[in-house]
Amino acid sequence: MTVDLSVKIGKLILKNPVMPASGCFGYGEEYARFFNLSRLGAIVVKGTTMRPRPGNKPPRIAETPAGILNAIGLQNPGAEEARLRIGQLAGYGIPVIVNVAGNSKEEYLQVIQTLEKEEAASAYEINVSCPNIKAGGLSFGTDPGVIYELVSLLRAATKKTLIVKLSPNVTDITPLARAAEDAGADALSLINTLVGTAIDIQKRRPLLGNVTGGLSGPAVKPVALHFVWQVSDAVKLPVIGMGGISSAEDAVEFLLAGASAVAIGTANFVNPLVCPEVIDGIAAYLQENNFNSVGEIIGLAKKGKAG
Amino acid sequence: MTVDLSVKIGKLILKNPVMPASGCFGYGEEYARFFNLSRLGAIVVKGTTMRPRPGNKPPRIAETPAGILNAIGLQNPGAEEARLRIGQLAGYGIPVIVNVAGNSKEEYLQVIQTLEKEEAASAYEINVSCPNIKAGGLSFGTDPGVIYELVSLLRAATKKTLIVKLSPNVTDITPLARAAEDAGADALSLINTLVGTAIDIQKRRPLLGNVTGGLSGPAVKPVALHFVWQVSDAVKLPVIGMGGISSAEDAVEFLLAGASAVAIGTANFVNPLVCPEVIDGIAAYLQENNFNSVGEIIGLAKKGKAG
Amino acid sequence: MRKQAMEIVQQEKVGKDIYRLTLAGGLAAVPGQFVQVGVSSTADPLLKRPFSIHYCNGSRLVLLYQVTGRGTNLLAAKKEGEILEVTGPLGRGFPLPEEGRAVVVAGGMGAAPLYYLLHALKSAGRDVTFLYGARTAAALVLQEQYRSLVRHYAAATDDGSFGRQGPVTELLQEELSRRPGVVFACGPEPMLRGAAAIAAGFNSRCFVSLEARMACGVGACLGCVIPGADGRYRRVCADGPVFAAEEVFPA
Amino acid sequence: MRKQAMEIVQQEKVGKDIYRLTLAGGLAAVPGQFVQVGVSSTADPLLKRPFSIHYCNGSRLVLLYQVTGRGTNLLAAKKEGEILEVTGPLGRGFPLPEEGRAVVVAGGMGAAPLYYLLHALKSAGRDVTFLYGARTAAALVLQEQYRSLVRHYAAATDDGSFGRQGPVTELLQEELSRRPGVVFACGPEPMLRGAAAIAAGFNSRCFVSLEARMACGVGACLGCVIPGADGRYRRVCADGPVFAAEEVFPA
Ligand SMILES: Cc1cc2nc3c(=O)[nH]c(=O)nc-3n(C[C@H](O)[C@H](O)[C@H](O)COP(=O)(O)OP(=O)(O)OC[C@H]3O[C@@H](n4cnc5c(N)ncnc54)[C@H](O)[C@@H]3O)c2cc1C
Ligand SMILES: Cc1cc2nc3c(=O)[nH]c(=O)nc-3n(C[C@H](O)[C@H](O)[C@H](O)COP(=O)(O)OP(=O)(O)OC[C@H]3O[C@@H](n4cnc5c(N)ncnc54)[C@H](O)[C@@H]3O)c2cc1C
Ligand SMILES: Cc1cc2nc3c(=O)[nH]c(=O)nc-3n(C[C@H](O)[C@H](O)[C@H](O)COP(=O)(O)O)c2cc1C
Ligand SMILES: Cc1cc2nc3c(=O)[nH]c(=O)nc-3n(C[C@H](O)[C@H](O)[C@H](O)COP(=O)(O)O)c2cc1C
Ligand code: FES
Ligand code: FES
Repeated sequence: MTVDLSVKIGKLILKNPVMPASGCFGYGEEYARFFNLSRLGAIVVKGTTMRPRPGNKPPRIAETPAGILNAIGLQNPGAEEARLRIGQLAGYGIPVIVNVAGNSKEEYLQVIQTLEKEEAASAYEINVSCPNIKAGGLSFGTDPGVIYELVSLLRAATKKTLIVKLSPNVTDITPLARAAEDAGADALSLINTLVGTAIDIQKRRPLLGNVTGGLSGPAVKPVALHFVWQVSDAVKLPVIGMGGISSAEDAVEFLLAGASAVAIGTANFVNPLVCPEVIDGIAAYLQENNFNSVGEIIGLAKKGKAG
Repeated sequence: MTVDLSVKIGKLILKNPVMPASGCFGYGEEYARFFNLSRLGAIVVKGTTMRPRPGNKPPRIAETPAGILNAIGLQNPGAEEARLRIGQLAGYGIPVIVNVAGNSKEEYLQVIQTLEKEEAASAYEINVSCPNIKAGGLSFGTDPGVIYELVSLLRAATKKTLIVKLSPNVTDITPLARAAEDAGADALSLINTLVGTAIDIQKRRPLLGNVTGGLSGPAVKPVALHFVWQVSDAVKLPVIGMGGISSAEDAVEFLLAGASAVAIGTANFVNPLVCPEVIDGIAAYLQENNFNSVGEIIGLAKKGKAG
Repeated sequence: MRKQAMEIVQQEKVGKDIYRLTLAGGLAAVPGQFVQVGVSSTADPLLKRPFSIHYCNGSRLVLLYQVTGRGTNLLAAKKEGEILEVTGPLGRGFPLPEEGRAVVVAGGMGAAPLYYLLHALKSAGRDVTFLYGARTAAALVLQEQYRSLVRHYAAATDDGSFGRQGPVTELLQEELSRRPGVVFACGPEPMLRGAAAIAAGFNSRCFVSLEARMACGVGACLGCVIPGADGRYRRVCADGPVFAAEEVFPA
Repeated sequence: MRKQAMEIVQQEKVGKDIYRLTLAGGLAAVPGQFVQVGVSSTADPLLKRPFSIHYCNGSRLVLLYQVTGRGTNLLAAKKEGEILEVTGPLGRGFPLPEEGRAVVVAGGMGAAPLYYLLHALKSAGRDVTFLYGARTAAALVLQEQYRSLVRHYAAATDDGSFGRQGPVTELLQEELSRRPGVVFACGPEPMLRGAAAIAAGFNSRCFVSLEARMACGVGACLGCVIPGADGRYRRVCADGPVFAAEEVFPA
């Protein structure tokens, strides 16, 4: 018996629900040396802005209990160069999702316009939530009105699948999710990193050059699961869940909580084979528990009695 | 050479900056079997409501990577009974801080009125941030206007030290901190737990009876440190920092980030002697680094260059 | 009640996924009490694990445990000479009867604390029956040790691979109909409820040892509660883990 | 480049807090490359630790490491027979010179990758000088092994407890004034900058191996960057760890 792992995210059919998380997989080439990228449900590339960005000053990484803080600051080669690199991924025959960032609505729009003609770019993930850009970025993610305007603008500019990546650093995520839905997004993804910091007690200064960074990894998994549960209740759109996934068991938790697909970030750094291992593990879980398709378990934990 | 560990929080002088976090130390009696409670800078007792509360249905605890989720739901014996238990702590000669919770402003006020005559109750920590009460509790913590009104009301009712415990589950904590300051609070404490959940993939339902719980422990430390850094910049009030402290090194991180005192919650469960160990460890750190008093390192990481 | 660093003296495999762990260091405990054991020196896994005291005296502490998850897997990988952090003894144990017969009923790993109880009952000169149930013969670990401590002994397995086929509570039913006695039981909750109902039918007192997910293990966090028969919550760690059956199971 | 589970064949203490770890399994690497080593099977500590390849061949991988924190403490506690997860080989190593003399300069633990480099230079029949510096004599570990691979050898310590008193870069200054050669250096950053400046003074090429906090180790996360001499960032893990001195140190 084989199980059907495919899921639908907007206009995309993914052959399985597993993709790398943006910023954790470069433009794919590094991990292509470990496994065949065509095994992935999709590939998600680094956050892309219109012009090249150098990123934040180092140190950019600090290890924390069961997690890491990063303050990369969206270092990327800019949309033109990104387009070339994305084109090189066409051969894998899987959807390429481009994470888009910017300091203004116009910049998001320009990035999309630049990539619109690149066939290999199958979908856009609109990053309104990177905690590492000071100007604009953060407020985009926290105001439903701004999200509505931004997504409406981008919706008018593309027929490709539009995914909005939400920030977890908010009091109530549901109005933000609904604003994206109302403006025509095809899917939501969450969570981006939690804002955090760490201090070097010998040098008596922050460990990160940027002072604050974004927390990711297993430590944030319970928070991410809660947001996925909550948002998949609040909207009809499919949700791509992420935050601390390191194993097939973790991925299944997200699917049971209502995610239609999952993304894996930090765990790639620890285990470069984590994505294919999680794909195989989800299939094994479904088989052992007599499910025929991944669709059958999406949101299933909401129907069960708690406790 | 001995170092001066004392700190001032409102009208209280604590002989050292270490206290247990509310809800993690009962009314002290359990840990009194492990060490002499008079060693503590202060003791903070369980969240107290006017009437007894049974709390949430079990299971109430789930272990997560480097953290735990709890959904106790403020089980407590009510203010009258709490008053008796607090009276029994008088003999330790240290300040007793009563964590106060409620479903309405009136309930907070009643709790304080009930405890006002109990001399052993030295201060109130107003919990406007427990993520485990459905009615009211959450919204108290997220609206600056409500915090201002609540704290003003309580300020008029007591001359004892008033500490406001803020929620980390908010988009921007600074207006909330300022509202508490403007309304006459003597100090702020943070962070309470982050909202989270966990799912049993065999039973396909949430691990907690309450579905969601509050995340605490080492996992949240980077998030807590960030809030302490941010809030101690935004207000003049002393900040009691907490979230994931398990060692003297962790406590020093909070002090360097701007906390005037620290509270230890989850770590008591792992190591019942953690509070006295942290007190000794802070003293050792100050000595090794040639500081004369704990006051000298409060906020010191902000002055150093980052990175 | 204290926190100690204890050295592993012996780590023996005594069954499929079942280990007996001997630690150096004294502990003054009554049967039915438990300890919390640190399984990692890092923050993951974070919490100590609760294990019943299988046996202890002035110089050593013995645990009997089954590997069921991450923490017990890490524990089983520890070697002689390594140091574990142990907090205890914790909780309330079995009340030793002043007089009369005792019927001790184990379901699977529920046997762990009952070994120490059988020791105590034997020292007190009580007439004891031990009824040992498990899913299958292989799970009836250390049978000879248990048998050597009691006058009457019987076993049952779900699959009939050893002793009576069927639940161990059937043996209890027969035993009590033959001769009365105070019942002490530890095992899966349905078995405990069954044992309590049978004991009630014979007007026998019955004490059961329960499990719950714990954080502090000392009574401070209110994390491990279960509803009592009166609807009010009890802390398994501090009010238990041993309860009079009527306190926790509605009649 | 792959992820392998490798068994610990030997864990030897070779100095104060310094260990030599031998793992079973082949790795085809060039000198100066590194591996990422899993130090825990749980989520804390989370990241693998980067270590240079001290030596490797078709059947084993040797690391030389110093205990400086949580991860290396856990690593030092591992025993023969235990399995470690290792990713590698990673990064760009030292370019072996087509011809001519080589001067290899080590500062403290910076000696680790240079042992494998000395092997390769010896196989290639190069004339090599090894200059070994450290704070104190005790930190000059494995001196005999290093010495046996080279024609010219000299040591320096900050405290004068062995060899010349002073920074190892003084030895480099003298060596280059005696005979020219390509410089290969690994050690603390100030020493590397010093070595680069001296080499530049003699118009010698100079290659330095750098360190940075890493997450992925493969070039994907952009976490380990350092500013290059042109002000643009380089990834230490993928563009390095070995760089031509002029690429990373402004003249
Ligand atoms: C008072 C008491 C006495 C016990 N005595 C014994 C004994 O003598 N021998 C023995 O083999 N087991 C005993 N248990 C069960 C033992 O605590 C669990 O098997 C163990 O905690 C599982 O840990 P894990 O990390 O391997 O499992 P995981 O499932 O990975 O653990 C995840 C979390 O759930 C908790 N947990 C999982 N199963 C249980 C359980 N059954 N009871 C309580 N918490 C659990 C863990 O402590 C941990 O916090 C006892 C439990 C209690 C409460
Ligand atoms: C390319 C490269 C090669 C190296 N080769 C060797 C070697 O051969 N022998 C050796 O002893 N050491 C080597 N190091 C340094 C070694 O990686 C650190 O000593 C080790 O990571 C410390 O881990 P810890 O958990 O004990 O320290 P902690 O301070 O507890 O580590 C906390 C975090 O900081 C990182 N970190 C701490 N120190 C360093 C450092 N100096 N460089 C990079 N990351 C660090 C850790 O990896 C971890 O993520 C190398 C580093 C790099 C980048
Ligand atoms: C090093 C690093 C870089 C990241 N860069 C981006 C980015 O460019 N755009 C984005 O939307 N998210 C970015 N993220 C967030 C991740 O995509 C993901 O949302 C988050 O890390 C949580 O998942 P994880 O716990 O599996 O890592 C980055 C995360 C890390 C650790
Ligand atoms: C079991 C448990 C119960 C708690 N009960 C309360 C409470 O009653 N009132 C309150 O303000 N905070 C309560 N908290 C939050 C803690 O006081 C503290 O803010 C939080 O756990 C972060 O600190 P820690 O990581 O050191 O545990 C509770 C936390 C836990 C784990
Ligand atoms: S585990 Fe904390 S009260 Fe029982
Ligand atoms: S560590 Fe990830 S790019 Fe170098």
